[in-house]
Amino acid sequence: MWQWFYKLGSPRHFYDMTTAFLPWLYGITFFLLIVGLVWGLGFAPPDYQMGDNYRIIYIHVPSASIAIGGYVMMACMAAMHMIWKIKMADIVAKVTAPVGGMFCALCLFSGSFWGKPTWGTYWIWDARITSTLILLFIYVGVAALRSAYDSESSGAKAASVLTLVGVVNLPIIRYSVDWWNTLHQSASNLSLRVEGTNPPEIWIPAFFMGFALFGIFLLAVILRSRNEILVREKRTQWVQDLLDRDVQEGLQRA
Amino acid sequence: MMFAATNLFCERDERVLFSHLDFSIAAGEVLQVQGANGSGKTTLLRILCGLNPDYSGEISWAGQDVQNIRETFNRHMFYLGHSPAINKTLTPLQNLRWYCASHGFSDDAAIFMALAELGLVGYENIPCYQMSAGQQRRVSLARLLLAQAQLWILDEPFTALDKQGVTELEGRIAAKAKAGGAIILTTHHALQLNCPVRVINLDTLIGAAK
Amino acid sequence: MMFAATNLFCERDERVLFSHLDFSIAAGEVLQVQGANGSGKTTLLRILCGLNPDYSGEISWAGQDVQNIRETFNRHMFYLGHSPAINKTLTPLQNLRWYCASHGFSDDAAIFMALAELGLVGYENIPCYQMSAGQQRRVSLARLLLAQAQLWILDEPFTALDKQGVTELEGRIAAKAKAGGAIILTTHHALQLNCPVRVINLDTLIGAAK
Amino acid sequence: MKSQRRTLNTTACLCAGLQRELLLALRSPGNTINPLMFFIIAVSLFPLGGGADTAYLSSIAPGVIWVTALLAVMLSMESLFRSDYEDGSLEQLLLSPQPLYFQLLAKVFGHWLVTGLPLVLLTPLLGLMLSLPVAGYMPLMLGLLLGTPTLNLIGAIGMALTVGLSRSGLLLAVLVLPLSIPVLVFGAGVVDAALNGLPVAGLLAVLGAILALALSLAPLAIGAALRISVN
Amino acid sequence: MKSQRRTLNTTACLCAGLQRELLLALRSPGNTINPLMFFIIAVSLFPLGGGADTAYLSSIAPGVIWVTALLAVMLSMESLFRSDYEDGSLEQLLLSPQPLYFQLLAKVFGHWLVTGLPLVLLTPLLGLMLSLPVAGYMPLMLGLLLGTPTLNLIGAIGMALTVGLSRSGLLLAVLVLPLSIPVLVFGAGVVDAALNGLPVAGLLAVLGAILALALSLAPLAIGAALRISVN
Ligand code: HEM
Ligand SMILES: Nc1ncnc2c1ncn2[C@@H]1O[C@H](COP(=O)(O)OP(=O)(O)OP(=O)(O)O)[C@@H](O)[C@H]1O
Ligand SMILES: Nc1ncnc2c1ncn2[C@@H]1O[C@H](COP(=O)(O)OP(=O)(O)OP(=O)(O)O)[C@@H](O)[C@H]1O
Ligand SMILES: [Mg+2]
Ligand SMILES: [Mg+2]
Repeated sequence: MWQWFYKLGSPRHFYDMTTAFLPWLYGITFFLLIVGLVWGLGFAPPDYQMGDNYRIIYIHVPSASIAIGGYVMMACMAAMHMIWKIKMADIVAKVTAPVGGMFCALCLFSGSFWGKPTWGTYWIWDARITSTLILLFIYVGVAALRSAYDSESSGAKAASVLTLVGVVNLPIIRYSVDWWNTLHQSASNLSLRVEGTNPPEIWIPAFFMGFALFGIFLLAVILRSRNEILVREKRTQWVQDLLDRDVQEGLQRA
Repeated sequence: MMFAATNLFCERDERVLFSHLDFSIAAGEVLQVQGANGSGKTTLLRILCGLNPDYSGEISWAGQDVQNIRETFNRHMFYLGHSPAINKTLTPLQNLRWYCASHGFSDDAAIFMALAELGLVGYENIPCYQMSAGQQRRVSLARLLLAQAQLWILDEPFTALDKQGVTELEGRIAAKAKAGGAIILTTHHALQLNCPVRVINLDTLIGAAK
Repeated sequence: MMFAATNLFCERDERVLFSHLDFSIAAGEVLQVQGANGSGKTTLLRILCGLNPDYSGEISWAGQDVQNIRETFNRHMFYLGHSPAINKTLTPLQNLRWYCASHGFSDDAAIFMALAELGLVGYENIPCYQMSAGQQRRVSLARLLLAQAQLWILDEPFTALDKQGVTELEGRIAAKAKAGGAIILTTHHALQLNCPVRVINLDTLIGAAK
Repeated sequence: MKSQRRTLNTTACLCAGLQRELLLALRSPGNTINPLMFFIIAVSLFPLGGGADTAYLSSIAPGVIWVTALLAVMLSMESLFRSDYEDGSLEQLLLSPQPLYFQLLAKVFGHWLVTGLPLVLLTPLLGLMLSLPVAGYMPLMLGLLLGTPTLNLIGAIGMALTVGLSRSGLLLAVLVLPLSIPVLVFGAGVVDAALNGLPVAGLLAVLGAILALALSLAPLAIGAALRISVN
Repeated sequence: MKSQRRTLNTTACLCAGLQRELLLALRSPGNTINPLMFFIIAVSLFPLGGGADTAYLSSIAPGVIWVTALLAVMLSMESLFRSDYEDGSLEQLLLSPQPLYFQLLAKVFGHWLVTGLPLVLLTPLLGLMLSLPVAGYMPLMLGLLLGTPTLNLIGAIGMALTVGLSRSGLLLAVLVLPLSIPVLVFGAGVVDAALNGLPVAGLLAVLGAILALALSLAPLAIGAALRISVN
């Protein structure tokens, strides 16, 4: 177990392991996505209150969870980078910032496009919505801070510090609905938590879509990490060998 | 042997500044780091004093890795960089008082004496921005007399000083070495110390590394 | 006679820096302003080039008071101060392009040649803060080669340069003088020009004034 | 490579100055985005602090947007002369043979292009967030379009006066903020007038006149202030 | 004169650091007075911009005062490490043998004393301008008293992260404002609760808890950030 973690911490082993793992991830994600989309959009019945609008939930809720979960992951990576100076952790943290930010933006967009038919407005200063916006700002801030430094290592450390400081926002998003009188959620009686009130035809495809989006998130993070590994380790022997091999294969195919 | 660096390596922007750099300096020694502009002298000195963590290799003080004994090491080390570390809106007296306090002591009499020795009598209470480049440098150098550090790390300490100032500082460095201190310094001017000076030349080192 | 100062007087904070200062400098001459730290060299040079208006006396260029011909004078004068006038986030190329444009011309080839002559080949397009103190100074000095000024006013131009840099700059100054330029400079290092140097010592002047 | 010196006319020189400002902004792309981010975030604070009631928000919208715009502009001014002063470029600017008036104008205009203009273009989004009534958008943007360059010029005077020494920093507050109040009052007034169905042309004309005044006089003041500061 | 070296304990060293902050504020009053002026002027702009109707003003008062206080604090942070970074004092601070944690705490506390505290003391005046109901004064001031030090600490983290960046400009705002929103929400909440006759002790306790958290963790983050910045 520890051995495995240790290996994952080395860029080279991470690269090798994900090479084996990637095709599976592609396959599963694709499968879930197709099933979720076809079922959710084609077969699930319209909601008695919101008609077909509710289908946005298939994007909205997973992207919200991923935006938050992605931040948690980024923060863990930042902590690992700060404490144990694990290079791989920093690589993952670096590539997570823009990906997580994208999902956060996706949540905001899907939410506000949902808000128009349900609440009658695109934007409302509701606690959860606001704190999601703040999360987006923090994602942007972390990425911007890193890129503002020229030295890779300084940027990495600075971004780690900011990521850890930004963790305080997470409980706010989670509990904001309790602290604040809020429009979000209360306007809709459709909630995943109370599965009993909704027919399984609605929430099962939601699970499929949830895992599919999570798969996409993982794919994005892993692919970008691999890219980053190659850039950072470009002068090591194994990357050179890898590139040589790719070139050879390309030549043979041509 | 009090201060040693083993197998130091540093690169900046994919250019190796130095590698396999080993040296040690003991009480009473003066070590001059030489090299052309951009050869990495400042970078080396900042690594040694702990301001730059982007290196590999080991730096030890009294046999212990400096990273583990940061505060002790800071107590025994004095660093003078390219920038004077003098707040220009404050007076020399105020600047030096803060310096002393941040090293855990207070001694106004010593501050006045140090300023006097550097030829700044009458300037104790005027804000530093009203001083010439050389005078500001002298305020910065006054800390040398206040610090009770064993190891001095000086990056181009002679900048902006007039001839007399240079001679006096050279005297101070030699005296420090004789009194059992250790000094690592860089300078582009021809040092004239009446004590032995060891030299590390980063240019030739790079040649070897490349 | 091209540039002259008559009966210059300046005091700062009730302390007279110089008074009754007269000198003139003609094509082909080098004038070194000497003095201890704080004697007023920088102040004098800034007065001469027009950055400091707190003086009395007269400064004339080609027989005319400089205050009346500011723009013409600026066109013929080059000033290098304590600070490098180099924006650290820009690259040397961008810095020098702006300098050229603000002097009414554009000439990329000359900029590349100037940078090459100062040993900065390969550094044309990296931001200046990534350079060492001496390299930044060299970017600043590259303007000397671009400016087509007759009068150079240089305040401690040798700061931060390594030995080779100092020798080269001395050569450039001597060449300028031989080519009919006029140079006023200050430095604390022992000048070695192979052309005659006139000296004004502000310390002895002050002695006289006091 | 042979040196080929090409003489530039004044316009070309000004363009070079402008180009330098834009380059400086480009060198750290955050600098163009950050004032906007600040603008957005600061505006978003008001609903958080005061309550999210739509009627309340649309009542404070014009004032809030104008105040934050002023603040964003003033904060962005901080960088206008600071680095030039510290590295000595300012001295070289003052010693350059090109007319200082136009060089300073180019500098401030370049600064406005990268900070002020995007801010104006971003305003509709913030109007949306603060539930600004539809009738308010055009007047708000026109007002900001005429007002932000003035704020830039006024801020530049303040910066020029204070860049030399922190001891004179008092001037920035005493001089700049009161000077920019007329712009703010007229700017917010334009939106209020529009929301109440009153004509806005007159108020906009006043903003334009203030801008014209600032354009013609501020560079002189900035130049004089800079000469004092570098001394 | 004979040298009499007196060893200082940690507290005395911290006092010296505090004293230096106060001295700096005294030497360059602009740094401390600008934020206050901004506070006053921005707040007094709302009657100008939105209309002087008392009911309207008192309804926006808590939010406006808190938001402008937050912005003023952030504005004041700009000067916290800037000059120390530029003249190299920051390097000396990091190399000093005294515990960095406490030195930074002293520095931020000193900064709060000269910028945050006057701001709190100034608040009643602004409450008066905005016709804040009498019941709101105490909760507003108590909230600010507990909230501004937190804002200072958060701002110091942002400043420490960006001080080494050339022309960092407003990156600070982007980093720091999102983090300070909880303080704002609770702070404005305290006043709202008081005006509605609800108990405020719980909300104040939350502000106090946030402050305690910031006091214990922020100096660590600031120190780590500064070490990155001087490199
Ligand atoms: C821009 C607007 C919106 C934003 C930023 C937003 C954000 C969020 C966030 C952060 C979550 C929490 C996910 C989690 O805790 O794991 C969430 C969940 C949810 N949102 Fe939204 N939302 C928005 C608009 C809407 C709208 C208009 C509706 C429906 C009318 C809606 C319905 C839901 C539902 C049903 C959940 C799942 C709740 C749960 O599982 O507890 N949201 N949204
Ligand atoms: N901004 C200022 N305000 C008031 N007095 C000043 C100011 N700058 C310098 N002085 C005073 O003017 C005198 C001359 O300063 P100046 O900078 O001209 O000296 P310098 O000869 O160039 O010295 P150095 O060799 O140290 O560069 C000094 O005594 C200094 O105290
Ligand atoms: N902040 C930085 N980022 C990236 N590279 C840098 C940075 N600072 C310096 N360098 C590079 O590191 C090299 C060494 O710089 P350093 O300042 O150590 O030189 P130095 O020997 O002190 O030169 P000098 O005699 O000019 O002071 C230079 O080639 C420079 O280009
Ligand atoms: Mg150096
Ligand atoms: Mg001088």
